[in-house]
Amino acid sequence: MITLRDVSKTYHRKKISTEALKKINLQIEKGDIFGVIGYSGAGKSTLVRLVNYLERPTSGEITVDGKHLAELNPHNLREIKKEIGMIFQQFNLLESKTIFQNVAMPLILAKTNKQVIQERVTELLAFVGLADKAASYPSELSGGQKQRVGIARALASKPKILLCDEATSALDPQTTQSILDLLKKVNEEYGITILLITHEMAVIQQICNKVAVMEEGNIIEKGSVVSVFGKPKHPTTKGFVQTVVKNELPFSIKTKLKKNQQQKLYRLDMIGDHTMESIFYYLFHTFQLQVTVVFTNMTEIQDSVLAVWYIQVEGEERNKQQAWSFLVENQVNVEEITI
Amino acid sequence: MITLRDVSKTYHRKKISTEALKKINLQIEKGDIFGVIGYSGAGKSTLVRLVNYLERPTSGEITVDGKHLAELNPHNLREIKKEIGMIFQQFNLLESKTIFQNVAMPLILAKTNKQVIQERVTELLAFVGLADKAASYPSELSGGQKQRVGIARALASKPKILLCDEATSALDPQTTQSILDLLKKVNEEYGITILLITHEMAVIQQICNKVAVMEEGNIIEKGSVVSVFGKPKHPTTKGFVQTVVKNELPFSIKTKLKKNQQQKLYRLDMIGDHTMESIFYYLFHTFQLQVTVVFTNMTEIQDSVLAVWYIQVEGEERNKQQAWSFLVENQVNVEEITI
Amino acid sequence: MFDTSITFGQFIQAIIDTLYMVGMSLLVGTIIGLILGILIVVTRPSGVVEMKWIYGILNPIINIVRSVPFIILLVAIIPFTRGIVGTSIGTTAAIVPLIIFISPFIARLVENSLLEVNPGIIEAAEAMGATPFQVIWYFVLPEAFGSLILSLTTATISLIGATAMAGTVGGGGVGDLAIVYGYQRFDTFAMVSTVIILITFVQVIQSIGNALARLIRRN
Amino acid sequence: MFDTSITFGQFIQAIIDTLYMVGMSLLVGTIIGLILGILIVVTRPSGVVEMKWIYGILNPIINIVRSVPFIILLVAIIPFTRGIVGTSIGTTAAIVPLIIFISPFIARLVENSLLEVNPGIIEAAEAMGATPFQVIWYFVLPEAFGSLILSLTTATISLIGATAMAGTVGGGGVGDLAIVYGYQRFDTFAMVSTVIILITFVQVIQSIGNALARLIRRN
Amino acid sequence: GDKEASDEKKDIIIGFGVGTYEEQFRNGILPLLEEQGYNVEIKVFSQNMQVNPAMAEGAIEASVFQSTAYMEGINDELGIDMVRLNYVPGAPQSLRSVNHEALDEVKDGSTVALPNDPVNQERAVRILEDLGWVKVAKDAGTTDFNINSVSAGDYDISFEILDPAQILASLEDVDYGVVNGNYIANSGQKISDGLAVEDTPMEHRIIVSVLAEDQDTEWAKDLKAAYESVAFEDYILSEGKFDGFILPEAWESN
Ligand SMILES: Nc1ncnc2c1ncn2[C@@H]1O[C@H](COP(=O)(O)OP(=O)(O)OP(=O)(O)O)[C@@H](O)[C@H]1O
Ligand SMILES: Nc1ncnc2c1ncn2[C@@H]1O[C@H](COP(=O)(O)OP(=O)(O)OP(=O)(O)O)[C@@H](O)[C@H]1O
Ligand SMILES: [Mg+2]
Ligand SMILES: [Mg+2]
Repeated sequence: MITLRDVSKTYHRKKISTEALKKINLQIEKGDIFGVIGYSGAGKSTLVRLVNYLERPTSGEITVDGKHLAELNPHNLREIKKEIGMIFQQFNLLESKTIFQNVAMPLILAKTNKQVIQERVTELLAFVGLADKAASYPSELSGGQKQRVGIARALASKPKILLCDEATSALDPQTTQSILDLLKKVNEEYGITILLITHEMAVIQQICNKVAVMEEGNIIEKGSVVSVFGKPKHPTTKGFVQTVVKNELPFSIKTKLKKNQQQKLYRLDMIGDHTMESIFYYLFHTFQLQVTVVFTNMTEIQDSVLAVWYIQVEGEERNKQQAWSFLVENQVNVEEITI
Repeated sequence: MITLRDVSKTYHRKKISTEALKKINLQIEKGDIFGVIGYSGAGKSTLVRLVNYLERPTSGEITVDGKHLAELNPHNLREIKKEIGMIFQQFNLLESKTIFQNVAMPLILAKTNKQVIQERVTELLAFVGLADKAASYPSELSGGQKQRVGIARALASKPKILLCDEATSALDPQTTQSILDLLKKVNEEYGITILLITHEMAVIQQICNKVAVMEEGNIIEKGSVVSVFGKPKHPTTKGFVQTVVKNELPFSIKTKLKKNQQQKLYRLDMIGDHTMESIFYYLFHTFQLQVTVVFTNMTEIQDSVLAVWYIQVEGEERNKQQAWSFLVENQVNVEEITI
Repeated sequence: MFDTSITFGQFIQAIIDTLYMVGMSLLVGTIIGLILGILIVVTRPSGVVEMKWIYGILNPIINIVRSVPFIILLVAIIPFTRGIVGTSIGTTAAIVPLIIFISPFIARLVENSLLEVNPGIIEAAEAMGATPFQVIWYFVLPEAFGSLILSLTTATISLIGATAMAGTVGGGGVGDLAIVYGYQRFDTFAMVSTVIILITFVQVIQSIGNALARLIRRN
Repeated sequence: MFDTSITFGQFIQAIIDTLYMVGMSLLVGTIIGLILGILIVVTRPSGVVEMKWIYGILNPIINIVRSVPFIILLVAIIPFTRGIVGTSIGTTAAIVPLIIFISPFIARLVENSLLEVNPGIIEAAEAMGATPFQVIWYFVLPEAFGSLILSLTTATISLIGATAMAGTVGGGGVGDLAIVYGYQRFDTFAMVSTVIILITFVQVIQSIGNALARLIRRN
Repeated sequence: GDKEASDEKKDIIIGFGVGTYEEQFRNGILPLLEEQGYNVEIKVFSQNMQVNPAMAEGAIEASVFQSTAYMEGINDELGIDMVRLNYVPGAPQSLRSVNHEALDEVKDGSTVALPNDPVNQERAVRILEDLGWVKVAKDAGTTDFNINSVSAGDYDISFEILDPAQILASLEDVDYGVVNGNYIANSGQKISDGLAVEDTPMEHRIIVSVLAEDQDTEWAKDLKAAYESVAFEDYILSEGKFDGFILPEAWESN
């Protein structure tokens, strides 16, 4: 649906030049909910702005729906843009129009019949919880309310592609959840492709099937969400993954353990159904080990669960070895940890 | 330091009136890092805007540093405002000035010596990771970079009170972390009082000592962070707490359990050091029970750890009863769960 | 004081003439000025539809017309005026030079107002696939409306000033009465009363403009 | 074509006179216009220092001065002009009415430019405890600078138009040359050449204004 | 002015309105005065209205633009005492048309363009009065002459009141128009080609005016002498554009 080939973007002003994107390659398939995450200033917004050609790439090639954007005439470019909804990081609402009119704008541009506009906008405003604000102006809304207007506006014309630049950054978790559910719903029902920029790993965890991690204008890691979350390779990615998969020992526990460092500490990682099984039963009964759970965490990602256990074990060395082999056979990763 | 007594704020336009705040009472002590959380549109921004009198309350009384704001003349009001730094939700940067000049603004207003300005601003920009953007203009920055400029600007004049309206909403977790560390540092070193508005419970978890939860213009719950996170009373608060303390069964696990509903499910809640002990050892050995851990989570909050366990238990009924009593004696809350 | 040679009928006629000249030239001038202003904003380098040659032609033309003192303009375009309204003298004939005078002026004020519109709004419009016309019509003009109204108010008042010169070609009007009677014939009553009428005009127009603009800016 | 009665010396003198009149009256007029414009923006209802009586006085005064046709203004303020510059005729004397003409005009343009500044910026200033003067000086004026420059450009060009009337009081200048020779004596060469000089002036001023504004808006 | 000082005066400022008088002066008089050591500054006012106030405040010493009648009206109006020094070659007004060949094509409803300033307007109306086309009220003034004091004579004429400089350019749009002589001169046409030429009464002839107190100063006498000199007469007669001008009677003694 969207392909970027060797796309670079450099901003110039006087002698200062900023390389916002460096030879980016990306492939987004129809129906994907593709997440892009990265530090502030990594180039995420620049990336989406290139996809609907609000900004022209310095070099490289962008294809949307099989069409090379650079080769389109203005008219065809506009036709493509009509199929792409965009939620802006800074909202970009019309201050002079009511909330209703703001959301109706894409429909008005498409010369939709008044009746249909009325229905569609009312439905969307109800969806984003702003039915009572229809007659208000943007300056009378809270930050999060403005963002929701932006979301409703982007969805108004039932686009084929939705670009979300930090679409939920100003929203509380509950509202975020309802918006993400809505996005997931339109994705499933209408097959909308979504390119979703965010700095919140939780958002990606909840609705994306694929993810790319950006750093300083490069894509440093990409793949399916389960694989990236389960086995992050790059340190930056690990950092992001940890914000939702809290699989590191908390600071307070570490301090306590440091004081009392006799016992060895093991970390057990497992994905999916294993967590359901009573593996500890085996450790106790079959291998006669006394296990102390120091810290544990389970995180649900895309219908499977990642689990991590930090344990201390007392028992015979031979039994421990047998236990570890048993665990490894059962796809549990065992690692000795030094603090 | 800051007291709000029966403060209400109603916005009027034509026939529409919006009650943004309804008889709010709040007390913020010197040195507090006071978090305010709530849904989008709950009235959080309105609340901070009242504290530095950008907006006048419809009724009620606001005291800052012992002074009734309503009774101050414009000159004294300005003097108070100089002691209050504010980070705006919409940044409000001067488009016509460079980043350096933006951050320097409060110092220029205070007629600070040029040399001092140069040093202080350079230091702050380095702190927020924007040293290389000093000569750029706001329109050349990414969303998160703008927000960091706003943060640096608010800190420039070393205020006594800092009002942060969603100060990290556009930032990635790592940058957020570094900003929060900075806030905690100024709080500890200079005793700055911080009123922090956020919709991210994680932010409150990390640096606040007190928290208030708002809903539709009311404060529905307030208290120390540990107590509110440990025992949230109001459903809304519970919702927020759950966003960081992931103590509910994930959806995918629930579905699996539903298919196979023979066994009873128990939820064990504990705070603090208990998690360090090997309570499972007792369940296995002393009470001869076979335990399957269905889901578990531990969360660090303000130097203690909250833990929750969802377990299924096989064994003799009599042993179970004994085990439960043993657990309750040890401050572990046991509850049978139906899905 | 009340020793004047102007008749009541002359007063009424002058008011009607002024309203007619201002009304017509404002109407046409606003249309032309808006179009020109929009064109130079839109076609400028980095505008919505960058077209250097249009900008390169319009920009100096506007300057050239603005450079010519009104009285010279009046004379210079006599053949043109005659071609359009059939005569070079009288109230209707005065409207032609007034339009040519006010249009580029309005164009400059419009330019300034439109350039102040938040670029983010234009981006939003472009992202929706709006045509350049739609960008202007649905996004830029509404956002600039408050400022445009004040600009038009300013232009209207300058226009009233310019109608005073309309007497040169027999256009009549209150300003001409002020010049011909008050100024040239030292008729103090005529001078004061015509100026009061002009002040009333201006005050009313400014109040309407301010009220509209305030309504739109809602502040 | 080159059959003219204007001497080269007259041309040079006229250019000097125009530069002098425009320069001086622009300088003083900009200062007064800025102050007036700032005052009516700041003191208006819901302004930074709401003071209804100042607004209530200044707003109509600006309108009244703007209502008076320039030629009437010239005569009406003769005693005032004489009080200030010692004479009511000549180039220097022409500057006084030019200032009175252009100041309220600039005030209106300034008003419009300042009202377009994002209210969030003013809020940020107030939150820093800025005094009203600081709010204007450090926040509002810099933010409105691009627009102010274009407004001043527009005003300067209107001013050049007005200097053409300066001949009325023996002010001289290029515009007056155009009227006295071109208009009154049908001296086509004088007319064309003076208008070309005026166009050059206007084009230069507009280019400078545009370049400055573009630099400031950076777009 | 201080009489003693002005006797010695060599620097003088002379004000002109728009018209040919400044040109006459620059080419015909100025050289003569400069020979005598005078340093003369020429000040041109695009609005005749402003010349006398300038004289009143002492900004100019002499003026060449007005008629005796107008000067006397202004003396009352401004409370000053100006006098006539001498007559200058003046251009009479003429009734002209491009749409009609002759005067007798006039009929009820014919339009006639008149100058908008009071002095020229009165002179123009007098031409029509002489032709019998209109009647003028007895009490019609000079400096405040008003079109309301004109009523229908043989014909019911409708007037177009225009800026004097406009009338020549607008002849196409009216039946007839009264044009000031200087505009005819400057346009290269002949005054005598007019359908009717004003027989300018003495009170409407253009004069050099000075303040009464300056009348007997040396510079005033020299100025008057220059205007009445043979050299100036020769210059005027040699220039085709002054054809049809009414010449000063003083020249008859040259
Ligand atoms: N118009 C511009 N001129 C110059 N530099 C720019 C411009 N726009 C963006 N940049 C720079 O390009 C880099 C990438 O910016 P971008 O907005 O894509 O970041 P981002 O990943 O969206 O960050 P955030 O999460 O903070 O929104 C930043 O360093 C930014 O300063
Ligand atoms: N100027 C105004 N006029 C009318 N209503 C307003 C105005 N400002 C805010 N409101 C309303 O008051 C309520 C509270 O707004 P506020 O900005 O305080 O919310 P918030 O808690 O900060 O929300 P968010 O998290 O989305 O920023 C909202 O319903 C909003 O629409
Ligand atoms: Mg961004
Ligand atoms: Mg808010």
